[in-house]
Amino acid sequence: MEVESIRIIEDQIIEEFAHFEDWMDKYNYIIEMGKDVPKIDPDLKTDNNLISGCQSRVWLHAEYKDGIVLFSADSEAVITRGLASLLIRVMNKQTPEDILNSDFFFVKKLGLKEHLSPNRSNGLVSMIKQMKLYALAFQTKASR
Amino acid sequence: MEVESIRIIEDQIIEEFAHFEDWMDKYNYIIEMGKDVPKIDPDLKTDNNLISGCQSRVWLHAEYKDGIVLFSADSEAVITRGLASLLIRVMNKQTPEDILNSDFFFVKKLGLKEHLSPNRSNGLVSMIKQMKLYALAFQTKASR
Amino acid sequence: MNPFDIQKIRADFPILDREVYGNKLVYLDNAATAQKPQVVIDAIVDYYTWNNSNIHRGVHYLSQIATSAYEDARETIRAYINAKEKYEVIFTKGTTDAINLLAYSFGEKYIHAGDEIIVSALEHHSNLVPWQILCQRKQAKLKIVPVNDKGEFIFEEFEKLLSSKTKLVAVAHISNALGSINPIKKIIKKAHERNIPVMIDGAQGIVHSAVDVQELDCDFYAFSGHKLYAPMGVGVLYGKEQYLEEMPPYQMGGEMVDQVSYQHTTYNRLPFKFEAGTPNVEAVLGLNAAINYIKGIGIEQIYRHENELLKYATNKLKKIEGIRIIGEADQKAGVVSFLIGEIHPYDAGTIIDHFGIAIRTGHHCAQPIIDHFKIPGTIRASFAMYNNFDEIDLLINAVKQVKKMFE
Amino acid sequence: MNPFDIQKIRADFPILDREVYGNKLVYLDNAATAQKPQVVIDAIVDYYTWNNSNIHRGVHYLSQIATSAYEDARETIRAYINAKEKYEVIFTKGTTDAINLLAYSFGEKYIHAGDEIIVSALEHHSNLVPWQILCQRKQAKLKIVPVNDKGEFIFEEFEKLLSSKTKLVAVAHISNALGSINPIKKIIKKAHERNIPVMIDGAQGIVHSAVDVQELDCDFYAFSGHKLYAPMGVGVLYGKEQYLEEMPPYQMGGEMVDQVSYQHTTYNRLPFKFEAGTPNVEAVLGLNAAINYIKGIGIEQIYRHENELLKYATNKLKKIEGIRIIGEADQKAGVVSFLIGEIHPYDAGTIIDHFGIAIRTGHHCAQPIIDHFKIPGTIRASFAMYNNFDEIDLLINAVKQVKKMFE
Ligand SMILES: Cc1ncc(COP(=O)(O)O)c(C=O)c1O
Ligand SMILES: Cc1ncc(COP(=O)(O)O)c(C=O)c1O
Repeated sequence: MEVESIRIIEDQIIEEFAHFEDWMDKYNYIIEMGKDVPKIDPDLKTDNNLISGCQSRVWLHAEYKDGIVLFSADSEAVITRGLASLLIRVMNKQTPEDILNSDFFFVKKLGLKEHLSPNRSNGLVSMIKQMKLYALAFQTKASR
Repeated sequence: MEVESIRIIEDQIIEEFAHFEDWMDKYNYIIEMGKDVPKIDPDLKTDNNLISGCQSRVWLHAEYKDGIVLFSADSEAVITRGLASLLIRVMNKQTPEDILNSDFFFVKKLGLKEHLSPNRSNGLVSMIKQMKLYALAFQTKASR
Repeated sequence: MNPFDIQKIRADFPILDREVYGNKLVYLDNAATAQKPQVVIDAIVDYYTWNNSNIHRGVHYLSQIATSAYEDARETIRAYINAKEKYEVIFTKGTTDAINLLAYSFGEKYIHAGDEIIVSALEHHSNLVPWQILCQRKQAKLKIVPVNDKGEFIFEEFEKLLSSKTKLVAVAHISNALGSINPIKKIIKKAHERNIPVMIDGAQGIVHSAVDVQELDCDFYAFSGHKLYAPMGVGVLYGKEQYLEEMPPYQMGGEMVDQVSYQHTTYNRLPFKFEAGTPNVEAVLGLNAAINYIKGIGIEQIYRHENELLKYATNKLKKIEGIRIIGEADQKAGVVSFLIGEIHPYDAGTIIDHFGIAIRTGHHCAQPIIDHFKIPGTIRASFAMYNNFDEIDLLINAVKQVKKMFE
Repeated sequence: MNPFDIQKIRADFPILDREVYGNKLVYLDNAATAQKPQVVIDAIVDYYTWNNSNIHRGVHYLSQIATSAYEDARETIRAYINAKEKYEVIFTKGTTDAINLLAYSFGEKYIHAGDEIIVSALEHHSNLVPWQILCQRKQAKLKIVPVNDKGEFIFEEFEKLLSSKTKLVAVAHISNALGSINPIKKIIKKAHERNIPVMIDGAQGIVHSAVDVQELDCDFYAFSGHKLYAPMGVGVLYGKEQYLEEMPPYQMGGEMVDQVSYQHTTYNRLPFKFEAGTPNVEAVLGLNAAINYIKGIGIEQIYRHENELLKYATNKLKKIEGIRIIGEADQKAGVVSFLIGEIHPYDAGTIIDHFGIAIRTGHHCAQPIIDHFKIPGTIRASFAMYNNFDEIDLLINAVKQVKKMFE
């Protein structure tokens, strides 16, 4: 199966969010999405996979296989899990290069500004950063 | 010679100052007064007699003799010397009791507010305090 | 005394007219920082528009005006907390700065290897970590007074910890995480029986109660301006003269030195010994305005009002199924911490925020007490003089929405 | 670049309309603290009227707005001094606080018995006493680079003092007492040849010149907001990441910790590791506004204007018989210190004040350099962007009056 390009999935999500009339619908959807996150193997809920600086504990794991990156995640907080799920829906099974080249532009389009502040309680910015770090690590490894 | 009471000398000084038309005349007079200060014996210009917290060094000495206090002073700054001279004119040869009971009310009447702030560059407040401390010390000594 | 006129008070705080996400702001994060009445904002504007200057050693007019105003503010604070001497009031940048000053300076003078310092299990990190580090540095030991499941300081355990090794007791007046009021008067009395000095972290205490340091007989009392309706960047360390005199200075430079040469430096007298560098005159004048404002209303009246809000909120919350109040001390002020069923506080906070309601979630910089309850944090609503019952109804409504969304 | 419009600039500073003793204020005490433009006052008012909140861990809207604004201000400052990383910009309460932080934290990590620290004979007490005390504490030695009779740092003497024992060089960028500009670029280069880090006290330097910390390659640079047209209560310590990472924290509590338990506390990452307690968001936003204001005018233009004022004032003063300029360095900025014959500076200052002119007299917290010249202090006029030539004429006139009164 061909993986859809990052941009196509991003556009899908933006489209989905465009239908919501108010913030509550939006959050209900994010909460719903939380159920679909590729759950991290409990053994991988280690401090190493913990994303620091969030109010709820968030674990993000990545594996590199056949040139693509596989993400899984979990969080104590449902909203954070939902956001992780959105990110993974876009970035899962992409190449390190594509992940690194992405500006995660859909995130800005969803009207979730409150999650994009430098406020360190927010998992979203940290998760994006961590995804890029994984991608960078895999890219470096692959090129050696 | 009978010493005039503190209040009488205070009133004299207030009267003198009432004649000045502007601040410059007032200061010229203070500068003039600086020449009349009972000069402290150079041997008494010790750190002990130094009043701390002034921008110019000020020495104030006191002696207790026959029930009255004799003050002498000097300062590097002419204005401070003039102010010392005013204080001494009032407090010299008074009893410790009278000095302690005085509220130095003339000082407030001279329109020298700038010298009465808690600003520690000002010698005036510190000199008044030191005069009272001397008076207190002599009173305590005498009553023992 | 004037009647407590909540409408008038609210009108004094311009930010309360603000909207957040299309709703009128409901500000219930007062334990983190309080909003400022117009008189405090005006004091700042006036200062910079008319009287700004560096203070103390200047002989010029502005410098004298600013110095007088600054020292008058010190007197306002002295009178407000009833310190004996004006120079027992040291200006710092906040409670954290005050406690760090104390930990360093008191520590240098009085703490030696083998000594013990007692804190409670309720402390804010700012009244815990400085003592941890001091104990490490001096090879002393930190002792913790435990709390019971209501979040109350266990006095009997405190008594057991006191010994001839104890050199200081450092406890919060009121816990910022749970709202528990500690029995500080009893604590001070008990410690003083053994001549042990006591420092009170009054960051929350000064906001919700009248403080008379002579009546309490505490040896140190620290608080922040910004939680007391004053500007950020100023705090107070009150200390008894006998200790302040003996303690070495903390920061060096500027006003705190008297004579300086390369060989030898002598320090200025109190309070200047502890006020190095250009002081924050602006914030000190703002604190002066804030205290005068509070005096105009009456701290007892403020406390009574906040207490009614607290009871009202607690009762309403308890009626919601699954709500767990964290911290149910008999003596409580200003703060209600809670959890909604199994919902993570961060989830709840995110949703409540969207109703325009500012509450705080997390460990409130008091991680150990949160760990004690084995929870990931709490949702905390904290009250100020300007909050009203309608605002609590809005909070209750938002909490119910949260339940709907996550359960 | 816009032309330098002094009329427009003056109109931006409301205090300049003030009267003192019936005369229009002439404010020439800028090295002590600068006046504030309306945009800075407005930034404070806006903050407290609309956006006031405690920052960082809060999830609510106001907290996020305030956090963003605070972190944006850090970026403004990073860009202004061209630091490599944003987290190399640490907010303190002022220069004194910054240098004390450094003396403690750098001292703990890098200074040991027998080591040497070099300062100059021109230092402000805030860049002298902290190092004295550190040297006492660690049994290290403080070495002083002498100045010549023009008040210039003697580079050859500096070179002689450098040795394998030298662990830090700490010098002022510009002397507040004399105005001498130190050759910091050369100093840094020389010290780096031996891998010795250099900290610059930029309290005056940042006001009168463009500062590019990467180009200078200094390891630390400290300055205060209040001298840079910003509110009181904020300063900056810039430090290279490699040092800041290794240095232990200075103050404990609040934001600077990551995980806290009774057994063990771990620290937050940079810059938060060094920012304990509730930060002064207000003053940081004010500093942001001040820097944007300066950028709008251009620091080079400001420097050129101030330099013209300095030359004009110096020439006019020199024409008065008996005037002695203290400090005649070839490279000078912002400050002219002088004496009028044998007249005590305090006498002169008292009279000059009555003309509504704010100048400073005394040792300017730089006693050693004053002692070097064997004088009781100086009269100091210091310039800011808003001063004009008329004001200097008024000063000259007042100086002549002083001569008349005392000679
Ligand atoms: C009980 C208590 N102690 C100390 C502090 C620290 O105060 P600041 O951050 O103003 O230094 C706080 C504020 O959060 C507090 O609530
Ligand atoms: C060169 C120099 N260093 C340090 C300081 C101390 O600055 P602050 O008082 O703002 O901490 C000053 C200010 O007087 C200064 O001019």
